[in-house]
Amino acid sequence: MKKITAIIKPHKLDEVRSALSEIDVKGMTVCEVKGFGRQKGHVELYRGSEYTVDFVLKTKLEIVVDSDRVDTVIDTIINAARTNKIGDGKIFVSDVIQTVRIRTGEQGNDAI
Amino acid sequence: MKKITAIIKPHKLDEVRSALSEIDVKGMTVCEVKGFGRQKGHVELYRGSEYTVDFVLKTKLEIVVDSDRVDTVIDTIINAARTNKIGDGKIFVSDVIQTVRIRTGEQGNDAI
Amino acid sequence: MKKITAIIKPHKLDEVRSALSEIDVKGMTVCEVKGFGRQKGHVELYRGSEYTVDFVLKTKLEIVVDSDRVDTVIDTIINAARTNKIGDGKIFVSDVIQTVRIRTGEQGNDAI
Amino acid sequence: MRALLALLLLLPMSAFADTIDKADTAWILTATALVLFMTLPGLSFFYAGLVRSKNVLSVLMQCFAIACLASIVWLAFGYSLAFGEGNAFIGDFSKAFLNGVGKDSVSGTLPEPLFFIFQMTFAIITPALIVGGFAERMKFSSVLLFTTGWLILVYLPVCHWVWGGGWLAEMGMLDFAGGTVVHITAGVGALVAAIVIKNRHGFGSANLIPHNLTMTVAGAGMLWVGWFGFNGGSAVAANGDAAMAMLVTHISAAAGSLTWAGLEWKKYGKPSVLGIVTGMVAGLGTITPASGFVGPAASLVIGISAGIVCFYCTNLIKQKWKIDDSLDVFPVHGVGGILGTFLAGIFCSPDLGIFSGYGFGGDNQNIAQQLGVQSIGIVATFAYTAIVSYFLLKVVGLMTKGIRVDHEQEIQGLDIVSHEERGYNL
Amino acid sequence: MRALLALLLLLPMSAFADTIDKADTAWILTATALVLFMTLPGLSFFYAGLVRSKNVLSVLMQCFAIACLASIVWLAFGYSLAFGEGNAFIGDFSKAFLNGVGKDSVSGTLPEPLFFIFQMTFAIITPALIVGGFAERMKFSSVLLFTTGWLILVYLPVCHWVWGGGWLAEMGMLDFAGGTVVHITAGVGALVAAIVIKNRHGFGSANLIPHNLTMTVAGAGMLWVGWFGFNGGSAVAANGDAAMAMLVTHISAAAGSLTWAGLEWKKYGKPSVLGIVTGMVAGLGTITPASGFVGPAASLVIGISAGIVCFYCTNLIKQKWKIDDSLDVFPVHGVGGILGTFLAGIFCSPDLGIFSGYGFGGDNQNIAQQLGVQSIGIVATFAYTAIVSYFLLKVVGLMTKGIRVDHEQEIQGLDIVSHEERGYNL
Amino acid sequence: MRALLALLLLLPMSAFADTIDKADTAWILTATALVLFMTLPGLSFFYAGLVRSKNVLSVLMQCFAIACLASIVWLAFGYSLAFGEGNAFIGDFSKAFLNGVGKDSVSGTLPEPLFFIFQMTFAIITPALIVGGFAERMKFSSVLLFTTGWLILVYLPVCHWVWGGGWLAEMGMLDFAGGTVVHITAGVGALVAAIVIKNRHGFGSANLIPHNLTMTVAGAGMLWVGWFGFNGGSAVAANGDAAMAMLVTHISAAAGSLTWAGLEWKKYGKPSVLGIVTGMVAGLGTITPASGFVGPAASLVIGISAGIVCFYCTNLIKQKWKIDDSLDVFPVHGVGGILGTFLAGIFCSPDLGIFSGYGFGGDNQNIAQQLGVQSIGIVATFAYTAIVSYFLLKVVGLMTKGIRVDHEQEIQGLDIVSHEERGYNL
Ligand SMILES: Nc1ncnc2c1ncn2[C@@H]1O[C@H](COP(=O)(O)OP(=O)(O)O)[C@@H](O)[C@H]1O
Ligand SMILES: Nc1ncnc2c1ncn2[C@@H]1O[C@H](COP(=O)(O)OP(=O)(O)O)[C@@H](O)[C@H]1O
Ligand SMILES: Nc1ncnc2c1ncn2[C@@H]1O[C@H](COP(=O)(O)OP(=O)(O)O)[C@@H](O)[C@H]1O
Repeated sequence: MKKITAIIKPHKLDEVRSALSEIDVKGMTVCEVKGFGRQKGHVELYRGSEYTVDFVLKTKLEIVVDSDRVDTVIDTIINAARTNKIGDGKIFVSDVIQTVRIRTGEQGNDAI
Repeated sequence: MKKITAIIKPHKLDEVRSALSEIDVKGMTVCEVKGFGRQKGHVELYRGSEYTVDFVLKTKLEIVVDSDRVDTVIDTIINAARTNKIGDGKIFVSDVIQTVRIRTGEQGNDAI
Repeated sequence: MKKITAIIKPHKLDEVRSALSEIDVKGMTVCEVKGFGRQKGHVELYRGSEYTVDFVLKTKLEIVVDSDRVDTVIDTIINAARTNKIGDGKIFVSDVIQTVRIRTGEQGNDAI
Repeated sequence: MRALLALLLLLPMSAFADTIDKADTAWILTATALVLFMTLPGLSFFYAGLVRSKNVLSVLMQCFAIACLASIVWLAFGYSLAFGEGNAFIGDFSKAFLNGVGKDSVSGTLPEPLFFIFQMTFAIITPALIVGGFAERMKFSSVLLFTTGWLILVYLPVCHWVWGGGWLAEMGMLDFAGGTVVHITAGVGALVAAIVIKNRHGFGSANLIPHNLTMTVAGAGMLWVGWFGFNGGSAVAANGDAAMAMLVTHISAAAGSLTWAGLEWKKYGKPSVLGIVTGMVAGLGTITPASGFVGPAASLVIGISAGIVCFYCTNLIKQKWKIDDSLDVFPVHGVGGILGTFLAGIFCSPDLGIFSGYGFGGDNQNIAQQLGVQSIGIVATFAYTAIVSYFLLKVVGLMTKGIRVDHEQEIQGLDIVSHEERGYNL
Repeated sequence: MRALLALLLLLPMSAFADTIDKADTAWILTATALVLFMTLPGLSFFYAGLVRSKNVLSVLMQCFAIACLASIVWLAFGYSLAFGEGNAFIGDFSKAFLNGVGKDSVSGTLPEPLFFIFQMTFAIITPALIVGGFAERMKFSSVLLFTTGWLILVYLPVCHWVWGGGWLAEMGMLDFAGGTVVHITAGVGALVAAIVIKNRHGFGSANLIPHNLTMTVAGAGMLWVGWFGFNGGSAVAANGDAAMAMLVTHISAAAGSLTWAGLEWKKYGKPSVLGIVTGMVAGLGTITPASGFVGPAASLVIGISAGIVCFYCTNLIKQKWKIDDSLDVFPVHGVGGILGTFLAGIFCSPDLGIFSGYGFGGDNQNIAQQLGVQSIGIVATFAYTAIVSYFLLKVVGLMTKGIRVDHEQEIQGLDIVSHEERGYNL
Repeated sequence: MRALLALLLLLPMSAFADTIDKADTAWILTATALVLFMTLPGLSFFYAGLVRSKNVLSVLMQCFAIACLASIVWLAFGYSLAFGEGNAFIGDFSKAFLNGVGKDSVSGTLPEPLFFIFQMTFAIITPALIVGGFAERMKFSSVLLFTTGWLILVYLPVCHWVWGGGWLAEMGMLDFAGGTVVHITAGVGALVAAIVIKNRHGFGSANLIPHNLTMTVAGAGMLWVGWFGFNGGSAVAANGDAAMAMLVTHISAAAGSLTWAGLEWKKYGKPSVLGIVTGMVAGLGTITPASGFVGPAASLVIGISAGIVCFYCTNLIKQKWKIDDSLDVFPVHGVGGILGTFLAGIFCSPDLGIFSGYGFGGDNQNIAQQLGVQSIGIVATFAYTAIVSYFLLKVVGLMTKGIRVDHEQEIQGLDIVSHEERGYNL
């Protein structure tokens, strides 16, 4: 099994989720994060004092899938999340050794 | 060392944390997340307009432990977090190559 | 490629980010988390009722870097985040199999 | 001796004949504060809670800036055009910059400066109400130009028609506290603006849900309390008229709230807090034109009708017609204003038993005549407002190169795009 | 000549003999707005900040819906049962639906519609106060049935006993603005409800901490300001009585606040903002029955006593007795009301030097007699409220198949479960 | 006969000669509620939104506790020292604990207890304003000692000088509602406190940005509404003076708001909501001393000047001088108070055509003389406040072992450190 972590623009979440549902991805976990990268933050002004907000709001998706499906999932995310503007985000893939479903105790691919 | 990631129901956090303390787990990191899975979200109605909230509030625990203890920790989490209802969540296990304690610079199992 | 996960004290974020920028780390993702560890939470009192807040606010950084740079990055984080008080946090390192830039489809080290 | 007695009996009267009544003054000073409170923070909070958090400040900013602009316009010439002599359609510039009006000027039983600011608070809230129609997508410069122009071209004339001795006043039209002058104009203005600017990106698909309903409920409470000054103050006296206006206002609000919540409960299975406060606004808007003319039993009927009619209209416009009058200004205020102006023509009748009111307007003798006048007022105001608002939006569009922010900006949110600030950094 | 002069001297009086005093009217119009403001948004915000965020809307909704229902009941027959002639225990239906009451009806020096709505705001806040006892776990339908029934079966009679010319009034019981009528009834009602519905899941173990203290502080400020209308308005006149009532109200609030915060500082090492505002409510609730009868120095004593007594009672009930009167309605309002009703019987005495007040009630001649009457009032109200509340809760339980949501629903939170909405989507 | 008639004509006057005017009473009862509302929750919310979320409760707590303490001090001897006979510099203890003042005591046309609480609300808000200077870093015990001492040593004397018949009053200094007494004293107090306590950790480098601007806007709206009571109430009557004071107050607020937002738009490219509400406070603070003396056209000029001058002063102090007067109390209130006190000396002149006001103070005959007096008042108040505040801070520092929390605590935030509570648990 592999974990696919995708950092995307927040307003793309709904599209990505639908796209993944269509290719039958059954589960994912989402977290609001702040990103730092090529896309620059902005300067806010409060009563004339400048404050640089370095971070940009992003959404992080974590999806654990069967190793076979990694490429399909990545492609799907890219298609749904791409706007061709800087800050579209990244996808990281890493290994998952074991998965357990708490409710049933099922393990491995059955638990995803 | 292994990282155990558990997605649980938010109101189970206190029980899980106590249970883990009892088996002498010394540290963990917790994050509020939104989950998508078999447990369905709900429909909210604002002035007659329906909005589907696909995501369910979940809590994510990350616990890095010595590889020996993985099974004990998983069992403990399952016991404390299970309600036997859909949405009880998942546990994922992955490898951790290195751990460092910032304060002291200690490394490996000593740093956990 | 490796993923460096650092749990630090929230008010150290700006210093760590600057320090990393100086050693030319181009990107990172930040998340607000609650930590449980040797640093104890505190007791809050509301109308005489005691409530123990076990968790301490922490900030989690995730940085994916070329494997060569792991040590430099770790050292930099330690230097910037250390206050020598309990609760300074931890650094975990794990493997990343693949990285993709959503905007361009670039892969591997080019995508970081 | 008889003469002396007569003289003496007149004393207390004559002594105050061309001077002010201090008790009326005390109440209207208060009512003025209450009506300002309806806009700041009342309405602005009611609205701001309903948008997404990336636009929360833009709504607060728009309401605030409109309040300021309207005040200056009111001083410069607004008051004079609305309440100055003039003709049947518009006042004149005789009182521009309060020319000739001092501390000792009297208007009715009030110091004229007080009448000026009391009326000013109405000129503030009316354009602010429109913000709900185009929320989350209009350029700030366009907002300022449109609402200021609208105040001048729509509000001032209609106010003159109805309250400034204009042609509707002469026909004996009844609009106690602004069902037509305030709510129909604002509702229609918002509807036209929503149609011209088009729907928000994601309307009908994405979750455009309120970001902070507690804020909306806070605003609702402030609106209810402030409305006591709005309707009760419109009696322009501290007496039984004011008290009865407040009473019927309150009953209509309560009835509208419960009706809306009840309909939700029946139709969707659960009553909601957004529903109950929307019913409240419907009840309040609908009783407004009638508040000085009807009795308690009638106010119960008016409140319930408000709940039902506005409830179904909200569904009609959003779900059926797919018009993104984003915060439902037209179905609540516009429809409420129309309904209330109409019902005022019925329940003002002194011949309805327990539902009786306090008499017809002008020379009208019966419900039919009064309803005729009310209908003319409604239709004329609706048509005039719609046409002027439409052309004004087009002109403002030319002046500001389009009234709408671009797609990227809409996604980023107006707080950063228009004001370089964020609402929350919790 | 002498006769004429006499006649003339009487003129200003007689001219207003059976008519209203416009200045009193101006003030009570305002006071009515202030007391409504105490409930919406005041109290509802004070309470809503104290629950967990998953229940924030449910508290706001309950307060709002109760306000609406109470208003309709008040119109239908509530006012008539409380203030109609009737007998020593309850009024009658002579003024149901304000039958026979018009703009020109007079009550004291006020238009009767004004007296009606002023008193209505008290009938609104009293059942709303009880929400704090059963917060976070009662079914919405049960809430509506219980509070409406309670208003009718508890509030209306007790109000009649004390203010409507009932048996306690005849004994000369002193309750200026509702220590007994409002605070004891609400406090006892909440306590009984808390016992009947049982503790919240997790009470004593989980962290049931306030989700937004800024909201609570906002509500507290609104309550303080609104209380000026509550107590100051209860003078039913714009004069020195009203001013002095406001003054002692304010001093007691300040003293209660500082006392509570001081006790916390001593006992726990730190004063808290929740503590200081709770002390404020204690100080305000306690001075309420006494506010028109005591002087400034006495109000300082009353405020300090309120801080101390309510502070220890809160601990007693929550920590010792383990009763989950969730927002501490009984220890703050109930105990404050009892204490204040009692102290009013002492500090009304004109013979206490600098601590003197403005005289005994009815035919009472000394502190002992007055305290006797006050105690009868307290005990009778306590017992009556407790018994009726208990049976009412049982009946409502039968009607709604249990008054409590099930375990799963309690965990999910009432906002989604009862209203399908969430408070915050930041 | 003639004599009789004369006598009778005097009747209404003489009948009320040493009694109260109930209409004035009605209005000042209201105004008192409005001014309290300015502090709680108004100002406390305005300020609390501007700090970081870890300090939100500390600001609310400080404002609240100061309000309580000031009330008790006012009762104990504050009122007496400010308004008691005494000498040119300070009153006396003749009315300590309201000795000899009862319900029937009269002050002007008001019950004296009313004058007492109306003035008390000013004694509450003034020290609360200073909180903005040392926000986010002062120990709570130091805050209490400093502000209480400051109230006694600074506010009471200056209040006596200007309003209590002291030396500035005798010179005919004009300060209608507290430009000098309230705003200069508070502004200078805050500036000195900011300098003594030194800048917040991270000032100039870290992002010390407002954590909740919606809260600040709520507070701003409440301040605007409450200011109607502040300035309108300072007429101490329900008449044209009060109305005109409210009118000019409103216009200045609107003009200040638009000016500030306009300057931001020009200078930084975007107008901000924090900017517009800051301009509002500047406009309100600046018109305050002038509000009873100037006309509408002048108020427009005053509001615009306020926007410009305070805007540039804010930049000067924060960016250039690097003084962390954290919530900009001095540049907004202090500078506004100075500017307004000065401009009052010009625009009170009855000889300025459309910009005319209502006459000079005392024996002053022309603008030059009046400006002389105003300048003396400004300079004396500035110097006196600065010196006393400085030494007071030093003494308090000794008493509380330093007025500042330590570095670790500052990072953790005052909510936990001083009050063991958190604002939000969403
Ligand atoms: N090396 C990295 N490690 C972790 N997260 C990263 C890294 N680089 C970028 N990110 C995340 O990806 C987001 C987008 O990256 P950015 O460089 O702004 O744009 P793009 O992906 O289009 O080049 C960042 O905001 C950050 O959250
Ligand atoms: N493939 C997955 N990858 C990541 N997270 C998942 C995955 N599947 C489920 N989850 C997380 O687990 C939670 C519970 O899963 P769900 O399918 O609803 O119930 P159950 O675990 O009882 O079958 C989800 O809300 C989601 O946060
Ligand atoms: N085993 C662990 N797994 C995951 N996170 C941990 C673990 N141990 C500690 N942490 C995180 O590191 C933070 C700091 O750890 P703590 O034990 O308090 O101090 P220190 O790192 O100085 O020994 C904790 O608050 C928690 O977020």
